[in-house]
Amino acid sequence: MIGLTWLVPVLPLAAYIILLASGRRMGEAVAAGISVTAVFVSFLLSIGIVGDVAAHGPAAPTVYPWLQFGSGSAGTITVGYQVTSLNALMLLVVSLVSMLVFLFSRSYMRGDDRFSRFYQYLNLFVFSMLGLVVSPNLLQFYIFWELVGVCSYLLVGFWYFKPEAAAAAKKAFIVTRIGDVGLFIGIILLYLSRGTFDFNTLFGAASAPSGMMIHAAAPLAYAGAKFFSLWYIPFAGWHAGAFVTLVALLVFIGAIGKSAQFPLHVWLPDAMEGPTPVSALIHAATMVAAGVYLVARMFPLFEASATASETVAVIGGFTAILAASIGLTQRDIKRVIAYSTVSQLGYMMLAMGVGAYVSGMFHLVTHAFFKALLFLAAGSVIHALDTQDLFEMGGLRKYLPVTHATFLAGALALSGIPPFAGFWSKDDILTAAFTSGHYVLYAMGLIAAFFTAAYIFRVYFLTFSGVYKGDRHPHEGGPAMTIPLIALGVLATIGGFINTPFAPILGNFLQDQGPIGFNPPANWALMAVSALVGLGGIWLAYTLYRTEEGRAERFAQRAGGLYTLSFNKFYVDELYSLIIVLPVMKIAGIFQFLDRWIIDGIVRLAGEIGYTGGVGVKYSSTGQVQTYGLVTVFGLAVMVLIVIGIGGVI
Amino acid sequence: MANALQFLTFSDVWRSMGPEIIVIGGAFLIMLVELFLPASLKRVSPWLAVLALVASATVLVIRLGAAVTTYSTPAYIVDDFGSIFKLIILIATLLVILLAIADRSAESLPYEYSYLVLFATGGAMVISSGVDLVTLYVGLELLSIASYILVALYRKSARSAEGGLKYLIIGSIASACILYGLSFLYGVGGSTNLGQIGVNLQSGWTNYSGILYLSLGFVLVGIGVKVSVVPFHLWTPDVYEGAPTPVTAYLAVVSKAAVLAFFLRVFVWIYGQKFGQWGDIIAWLSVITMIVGNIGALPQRNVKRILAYSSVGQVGYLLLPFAAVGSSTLLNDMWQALSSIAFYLFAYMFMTIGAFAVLAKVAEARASEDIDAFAGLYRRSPFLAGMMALFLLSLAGLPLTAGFFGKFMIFLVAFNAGQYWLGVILFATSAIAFYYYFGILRAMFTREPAGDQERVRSSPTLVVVVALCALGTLALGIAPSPLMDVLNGLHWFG
Amino acid sequence: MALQPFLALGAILFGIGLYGALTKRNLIIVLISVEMMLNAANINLVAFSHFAVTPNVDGQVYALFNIAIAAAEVAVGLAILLSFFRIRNSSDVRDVNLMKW
Amino acid sequence: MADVLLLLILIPALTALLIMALSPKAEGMIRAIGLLGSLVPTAFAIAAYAAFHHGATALQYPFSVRWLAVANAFNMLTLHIQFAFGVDGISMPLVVLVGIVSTLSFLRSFTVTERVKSHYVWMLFLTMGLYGVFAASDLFTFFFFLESTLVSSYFLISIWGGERRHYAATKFLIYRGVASVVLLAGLIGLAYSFAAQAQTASASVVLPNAPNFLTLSIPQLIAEVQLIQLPAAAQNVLFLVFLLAVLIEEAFVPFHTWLPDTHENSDTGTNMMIGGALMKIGLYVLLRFGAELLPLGLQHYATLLAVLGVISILYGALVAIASRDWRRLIAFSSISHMGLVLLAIGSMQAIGIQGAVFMLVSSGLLTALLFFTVGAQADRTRTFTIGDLGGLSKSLPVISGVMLVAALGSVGLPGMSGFISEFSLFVGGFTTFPALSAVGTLGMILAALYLLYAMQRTTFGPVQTLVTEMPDASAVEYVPMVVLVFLVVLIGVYPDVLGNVVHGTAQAIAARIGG
Amino acid sequence: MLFGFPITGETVAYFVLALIIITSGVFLMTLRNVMHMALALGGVFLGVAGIFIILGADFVGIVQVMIYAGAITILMVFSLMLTHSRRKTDEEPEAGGLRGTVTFIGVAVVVGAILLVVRKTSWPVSPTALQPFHQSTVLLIADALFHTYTIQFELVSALLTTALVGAVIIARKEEQ
Repeated sequence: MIGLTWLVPVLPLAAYIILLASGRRMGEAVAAGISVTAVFVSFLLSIGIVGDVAAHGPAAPTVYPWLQFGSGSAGTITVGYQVTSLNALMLLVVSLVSMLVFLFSRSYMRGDDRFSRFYQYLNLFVFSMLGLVVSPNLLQFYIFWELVGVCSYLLVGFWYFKPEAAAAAKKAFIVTRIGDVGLFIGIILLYLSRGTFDFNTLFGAASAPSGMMIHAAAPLAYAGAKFFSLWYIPFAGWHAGAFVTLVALLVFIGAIGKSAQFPLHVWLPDAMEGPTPVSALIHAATMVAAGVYLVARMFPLFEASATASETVAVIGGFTAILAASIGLTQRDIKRVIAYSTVSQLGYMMLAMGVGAYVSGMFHLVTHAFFKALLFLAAGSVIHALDTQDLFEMGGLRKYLPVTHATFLAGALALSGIPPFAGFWSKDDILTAAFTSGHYVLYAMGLIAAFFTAAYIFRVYFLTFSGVYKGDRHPHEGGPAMTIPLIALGVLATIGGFINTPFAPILGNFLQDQGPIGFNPPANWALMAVSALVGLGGIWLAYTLYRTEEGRAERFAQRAGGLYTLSFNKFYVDELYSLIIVLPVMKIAGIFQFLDRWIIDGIVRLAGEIGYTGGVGVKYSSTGQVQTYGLVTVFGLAVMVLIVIGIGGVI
Repeated sequence: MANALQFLTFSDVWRSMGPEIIVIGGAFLIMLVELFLPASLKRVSPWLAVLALVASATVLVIRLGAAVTTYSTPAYIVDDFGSIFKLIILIATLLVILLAIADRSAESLPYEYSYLVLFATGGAMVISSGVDLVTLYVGLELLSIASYILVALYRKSARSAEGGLKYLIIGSIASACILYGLSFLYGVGGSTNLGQIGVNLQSGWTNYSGILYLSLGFVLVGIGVKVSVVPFHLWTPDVYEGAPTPVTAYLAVVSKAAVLAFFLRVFVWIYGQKFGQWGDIIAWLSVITMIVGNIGALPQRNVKRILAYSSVGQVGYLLLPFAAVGSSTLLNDMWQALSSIAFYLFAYMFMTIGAFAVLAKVAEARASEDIDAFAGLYRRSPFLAGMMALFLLSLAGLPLTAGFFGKFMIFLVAFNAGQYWLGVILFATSAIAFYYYFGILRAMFTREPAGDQERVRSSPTLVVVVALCALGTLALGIAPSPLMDVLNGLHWFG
Repeated sequence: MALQPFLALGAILFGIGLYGALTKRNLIIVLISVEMMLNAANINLVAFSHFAVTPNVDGQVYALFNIAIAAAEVAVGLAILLSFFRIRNSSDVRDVNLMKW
Repeated sequence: MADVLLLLILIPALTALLIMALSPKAEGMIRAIGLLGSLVPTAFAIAAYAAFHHGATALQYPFSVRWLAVANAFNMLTLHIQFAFGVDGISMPLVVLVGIVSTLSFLRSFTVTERVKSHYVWMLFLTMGLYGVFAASDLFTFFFFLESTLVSSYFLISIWGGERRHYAATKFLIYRGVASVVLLAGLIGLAYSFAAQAQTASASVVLPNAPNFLTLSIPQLIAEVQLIQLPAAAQNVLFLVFLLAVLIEEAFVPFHTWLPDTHENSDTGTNMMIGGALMKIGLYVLLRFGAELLPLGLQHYATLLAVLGVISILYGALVAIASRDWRRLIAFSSISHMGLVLLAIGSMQAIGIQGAVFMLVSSGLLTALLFFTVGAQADRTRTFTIGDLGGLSKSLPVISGVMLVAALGSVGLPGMSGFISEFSLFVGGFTTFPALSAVGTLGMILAALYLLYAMQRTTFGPVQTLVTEMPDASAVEYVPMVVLVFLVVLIGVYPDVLGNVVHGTAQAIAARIGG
Repeated sequence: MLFGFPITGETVAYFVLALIIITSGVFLMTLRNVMHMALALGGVFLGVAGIFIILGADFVGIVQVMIYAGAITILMVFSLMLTHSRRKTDEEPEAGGLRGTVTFIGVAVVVGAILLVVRKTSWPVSPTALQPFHQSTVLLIADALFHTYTIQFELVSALLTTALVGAVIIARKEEQ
């Protein structure tokens, strides 16, 4: 099966090309059919690959030369694919969630003008995501990394005629681009110091992932370091550790952008302007998790730099609590879930930062399930009600029973209530933070967990309990929608059992080549605490939204400034537009002014001076021959003085 | 008489002055014939002039490269320097006469021009070969006086008369300056013969350097006026504008070439010994001439004035090689400078006369010399527009045209002499010149003709003139080697 | 006598002629002034012929040529002047101003 | 096959002459012949590209005839001027680029209705000039073709341009005119310095067979540069001269103001030619003459190059943000992109130089594509002003889709040619100038900012244009879009298609400048 | 001694003639009456002729008298009267004001420079200087003209013809 890995991304690509070629003529059913089938086969292959890896361990990368620019292996860039346990897991998750979302979209997007185009983009996205996962080297990884970004851009802006969607797409692209540039620089620096892009070579043999080759790499192999100049910063003279930290941080900037971590988290909530299946697939389950996957893939690098790891953990923890606190007050159902995503990604980063490699990946998997579920359920609600405002919903339990049930499962998983999937993974992370001595981070994670439960049950109560406030007749969206919901609901419920402290199946699978990172021991007390915190959150939501009308409002009033801050997302967007966007625009304006009036002005002035000189010459020709003679006489006088000067007379 | 042993035989004179004799004799002959011709037959006289020029040129070419001949004392020398200038003068005169024949506009030139031009050309040729102060001066005056008349030849035109007057006044002041300067040269050199003066001055420079420099200054200014070197150029646009267009072409090419020959002859033979001391003057004159000439053309709307300023600029280019080689001790460098000047003169002749020819036709059709008269010429006469484009591109110095190689050679001289800054100025001013040359091109090709769209019909003669000039421009641009080889093989002063 | 007084006389005459040529308004006087400049040159030539390093007659001959040429120049000048006068009815040098700029 | 380069020059020229002979009324015929006259050389160019011998370092497809000799041009040496062609790994891709861009421009020119005949004649001459510039293997031949591009583009701008076309054309003319004379001075200086050095060198035993003439032939100079080294001082001066010419020619800050004006006031076909091919000449010169013949000069001024490059990257990007006209935006975007190339050449690395060639090709294709799509939409909406556009995706899905592809390609999206170019450039840049390059990467972000902002305003959002119902791309319009997108993607997906040809030469150059 | 020169007939004659020439020249520049101008013009030309004669150039002196003082002066006077403008432009102030001053300065610099150079140059005192020609110069001149200067002589004839014919062409009235 591993030999067929290339087929996994290629199938969606083939579907993409078929859809692209056939244009709008293709019927909805056919388009969806082709796409779902392609991803389904990919999914089946992924299962086989996981089986293979579990059975025989990872395979050596298969590569082909792609671009030659120098001699030897350092001068050749290759492309290919590689399967490790991490890859295989990601393949499985991605293809599974994709398949379900594809199915869901069949109903959700029914009747859209550009139905086939939608599937086209989705296929392209899945191709890119799978390609990213199987990349054997950093450059190829980066290529697909950017491609998923573009797909995200296209899909967020799918309803391009909505100005909000267009703006959100642009914002998503540009903000992640900032992160990408960091990653880009990081990759180049890594290449320059190590002479390769291959993950295997970068970190030594795949079998010894924790032996940090980077440490041994000092002094860095800087090919062109002999040219010293004012602008040249001699990295070669740096302590290798500082260099490693720099590179790791640059790589992490990429992850921050893609995984919407603070301070680049602002794009993700806006990205909810895209169709809901997109949010479920890209902005919850897969693409945004790529940042975490990147950190996991580059884990040895981060391990090598304590500073970088700490940064990752702190950013993750801070993002988790920040996003969760914003999620508490949002009115838009998708935005709440989006902030939840940001927050959960923060957890994963926190895990990676404290060294809990397995925990992070575990949470990535469970999160993919329950977050995709929540989004799809939200999609089902939106599909039924045609509104996203929580306060226009209510009482949907009886109209949308399947959605209600699955949403509840997802909410419980998210809140970390045992035995739902989220409980196990989140607890793992909190335990890791606590055991590794990051008490502050642990506390932050705990508070975030409390908020998490509160906001998701706020959503739950406002949506499904009480009475329906609208005037439509909501109903389920048919089997294409319910089947994925049920499937994900099941996964969200039982998915956590792949890595319980009693049976760390996933942990073993991921560490089949030896231990990676830090595996927290089971801690019953902490488990209980986190479960309780989750329940506390639910209780809070219940108290505020179920017990008494208007209690929530009063509570908000009492919270005063805090509520406003949270409701306005801590004004981060406003801050950015004030300190970044506005200045850039202003500077651009100033530069344009400079360009037009100063630089071009000087040019035109020079031209004018020449022309004016010409006008001077023109009017020196007065038409009076005696004036000409007079000028001649003065010329003669000067000439005579000069020549007799030369002659030595004066 | 004791010393009257040296008798002139006609064959002596013929051997040394054959071409001149044909030209001047032809002029006399045409004058006589013209007197007796009925009005209807007067139009053959220009063709007779053409005949004389062709004959003269034939004789000249046949003798080209023969051993140097000097005549009596010697006052006259037939060397390659003179011959090459004479060749330029003859070809240019030929083209000008053809142009005059073609230019049968309302205020046409009286047929007397055919021998007047020949007289002037005779003077110009004498200048090229004269090695005696008297010869040179007489030749110069012959050229000048005939030119004054030619400029004023449109008798009904106030502009023509005014041009003649201006040219006469400023020209005679210049002549007086030259003469005054030459009188000192005679006084110190003790002879009117350049060779003798040169010999006498071997020692004279130490005693009489003040006087010699004084004469240098006066002669330089006089010549500066005649070839319109800045700041002595002010008359140029006025006179060019007032003169009949063929005469303008004549002034721009023949007159300049001849006076340049005068300049080179006198300055190489006499003042050349001390060139290192005063060469910078030429360099500076060349520089300001290039700059002012090219800048002056920028705001002009009258195409004739544009071409006048352009020709001022070209004079700067022509002076440049001479200025550049000053510091060189290699005789070869001097020859290279001379051949580059000669090459540029050839190029300049073709493109300038060609441009004036087209201008004459266009101005006649529109009764205006304004740049607007050229609007949409590509539609009214694709032939003229295309040819004019060629001449202008050549003047601007774009490759595949004679002008480019001309400038290229000059640049090589400057470069070879290490005078990079002169090369820089040459190129910088060429770039400025793009503006006005392309202004005319733009008018011809991008604008639509104003008013009537009638096609401009060119007479066969005009077509011949323009085609000859175009041919020359292109030939020198595409295959400059033959001419260059000829120039490189010359012995110049023998 | 010596050479210098004659050269000085020539210089002064040249200057007077030049001044006249550039300031007089009557075109004929302008022409006359130019003739005076030529005369100045002739004085030089003849003086040099008399006093020079090797006195010879060449200067005198040169002067004779100049006189002839000057006469021709005057003739042509007057002819053009007449033509101009006929058209413009003026012999003022400042009216020679149709063409400028 | 050997004289294929000569054919590239001759076919357009002869076609132009043929068209001149046709009646201006036979527009269909003129268009067909014109297209053919550009298509056939393109086919030849592609064939030559396919048959290009990858490993060889010598110039390929050499052709040369002696044009003339100038005796005593320097120190009694004779100057030999040749009419010579030959391509190496740097110029071969650019020759093909000229072919492709010109053919597509000719297709685009089908929409020109005014003075069709002259248009095609000038376009053909421009095509010839561009082929000649990149195929020339003699400095003089090169210069000749350079000047011919100047004249033909001048007329193309001046006749078929927009509102301020005369102003723009004159500006174009003066700037590039100055650049070309500076270049000529540099070229002559180069030949002289080599001859002088060869004379001295042959006096000792270093160079036993120094030519007894002055040569302007590039292969000869390259052969000489491997044997003798010009003194550093001479190299520095000459390099500065070249650099000045390049800065003007390639519109680097602060000599750039002519480019936006030119693009803003030219018609789309001309813009494709100028942006797609003409604007590559300057950097080609820098690679060819600066890097290849003046290695010490390049080393000496490498930092200057990098600084100038970064300035152009940032400046161009910032001004592009504030640009309100699509064509100005593309112009500034191209200034910004060319800054990258300058930075990479300054890096003196093989990968940087290879990336430079990649970027030249890539930005040629993408600029042409951008101009084409922007022009296609403007045909319909009658405006280039970004603020007046909106929601084009609705009525022009194909055109706006391709426009988006072009924009994303320019942003440097992987899978398209821009990425691999930027990547190679930056690998080179970071090797030598990490800090400067880091500053330069800001350009990547800014590029995303201005291009996506403009895209958002143009194709997304509610429909704002006055005309709402418009026909989407016609069959003729499909061809350029498909071809360009295909090539951009081809290079992006399989860069070795270009890299194979480039990398031998790039390495040879880098080896000479010590990278 | 007169200004540093021994008083001989020649010296006196020189100073008298110089006085006449310069005075006449200055008058010519300032006078307005045509007859006075003619007189001044004649003074200049005759003075110059006198100078020639002092210098031993008797033939040149005679020619000067005949051509300049005679022919040209008369021609000028006639022309002056012929073209006498009825517009009285001649009555306006002429060389006055700035223009005259500026011109004067320019000319003065030139003349001053010439005088300076002449003064500073140490001229040879040739023993034969005072009386170089023991007979009339006519023969010498004739000899030179017809042997040394034949070509120039012929050329001058062409020049005179040109001038003659040209003057006629330009100045003749339109015949139709």
